[in-house]
Amino acid sequence: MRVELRPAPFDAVAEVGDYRAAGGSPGKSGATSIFIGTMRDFNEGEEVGAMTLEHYPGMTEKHLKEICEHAAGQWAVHDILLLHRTGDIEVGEDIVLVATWAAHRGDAIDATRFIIEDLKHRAPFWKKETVSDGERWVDRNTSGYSAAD
Amino acid sequence: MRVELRPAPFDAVAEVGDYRAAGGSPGKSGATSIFIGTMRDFNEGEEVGAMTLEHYPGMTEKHLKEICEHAAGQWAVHDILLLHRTGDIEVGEDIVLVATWAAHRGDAIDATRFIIEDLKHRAPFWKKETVSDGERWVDRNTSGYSAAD
Amino acid sequence: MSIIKVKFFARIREEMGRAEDQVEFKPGLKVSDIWNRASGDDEMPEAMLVAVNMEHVKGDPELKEGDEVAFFPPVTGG
Amino acid sequence: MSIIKVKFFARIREEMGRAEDQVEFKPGLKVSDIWNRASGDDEMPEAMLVAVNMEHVKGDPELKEGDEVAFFPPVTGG
Repeated sequence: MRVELRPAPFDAVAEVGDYRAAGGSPGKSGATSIFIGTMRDFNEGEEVGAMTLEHYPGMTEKHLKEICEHAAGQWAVHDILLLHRTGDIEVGEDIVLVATWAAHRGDAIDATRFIIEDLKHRAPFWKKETVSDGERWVDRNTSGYSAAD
Repeated sequence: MRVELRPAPFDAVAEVGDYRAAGGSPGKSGATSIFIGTMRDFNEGEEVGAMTLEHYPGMTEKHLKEICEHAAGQWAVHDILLLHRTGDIEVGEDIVLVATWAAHRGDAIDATRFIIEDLKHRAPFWKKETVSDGERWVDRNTSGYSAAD
Repeated sequence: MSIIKVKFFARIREEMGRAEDQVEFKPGLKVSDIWNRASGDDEMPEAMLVAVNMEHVKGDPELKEGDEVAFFPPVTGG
Repeated sequence: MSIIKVKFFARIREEMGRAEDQVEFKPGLKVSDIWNRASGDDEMPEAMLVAVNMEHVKGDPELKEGDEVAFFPPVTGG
């Protein structure tokens, strides 16, 4: 299991590639479920140019590890990779990567979904967006569906 | 949207990387949901050495395209990449890749899950496994959870 | 001569000992007639699936000139 | 002298005009005392979250020597 905060840009897909290339038993995990969150140019009806993601050093890492351990206790997953950006983020840059490996697809998909939902609602991160007339703190997350826009 | 059968081994993670590098609008899709199915060394209580995946040329491609179009009609996804191996598959090789891009995580995750479930239950593929005492046709898919083993 | 192309897949292909048949078309020809001629069996196995022109069919539809009929076991894809 | 480390994040950090305070520990000191001293406000904002030693807390617990207290708005992570 690897859980890391990343203050600089990272390529989420390449990170999964490196992680699985370094992994030990390719025949064990039949299912890999991956979620990647990427910086959009649009949020809550306004164009967004950039974003700063503030965190609580120490508590944020602790919370992310606890999310992953909880998921590993609840579903039969073999491994979890969780990377999360911090700091100033440009449009198109990856913000979060969740990847889980399991024998079966249901366990992997459910675990990944659990982690990303918990992370959206409970992990100590605060978003400040740069919009046309300055900056604004994001007060709440969307439901995760397009109807929420 | 890209839907392809692959008679030769492919690296699912690298394919996602190439596909998104070639993509047009990185700021549009905030959410990427990916599922990768990989050849396991164990199924229904027995060690498996290799597998042959038979398909119905023409009908299989048609079915996969219909699955993706159905998903695109049901959820607000921007793009879908679906690759599926055929032929002789070794342990550790990727069998299937489903990747969906959307503005919001719920749409991407639901669409990916829908596609992989439909594909498991309805797409014209037939698995023949090589086990210790010869070969066997797989008669049914698992539920997708470890309890099904 | 107008023909119906018949295909077999997976376990059924192995049991038939071949992947394909060509059957002469006659008006009124049904899926069950094709199966009987190919297999010598009166009834189609319950678990077997049938596609006509690459679309799943239920029951025992009549065929048209140039149709392609496929017989295969339940799918185990992905 | 034993101290309590106080941290502010995001909108609350900006409103306070600083990221950190150091407060002298006294037996019986509560989270609300820390907030009052830091902000001059009698009440804690309803939407504000509080963590003691990096664990979320509810209500108004008493503090121990060496505790770290953090005040921040609802999270908007991921």
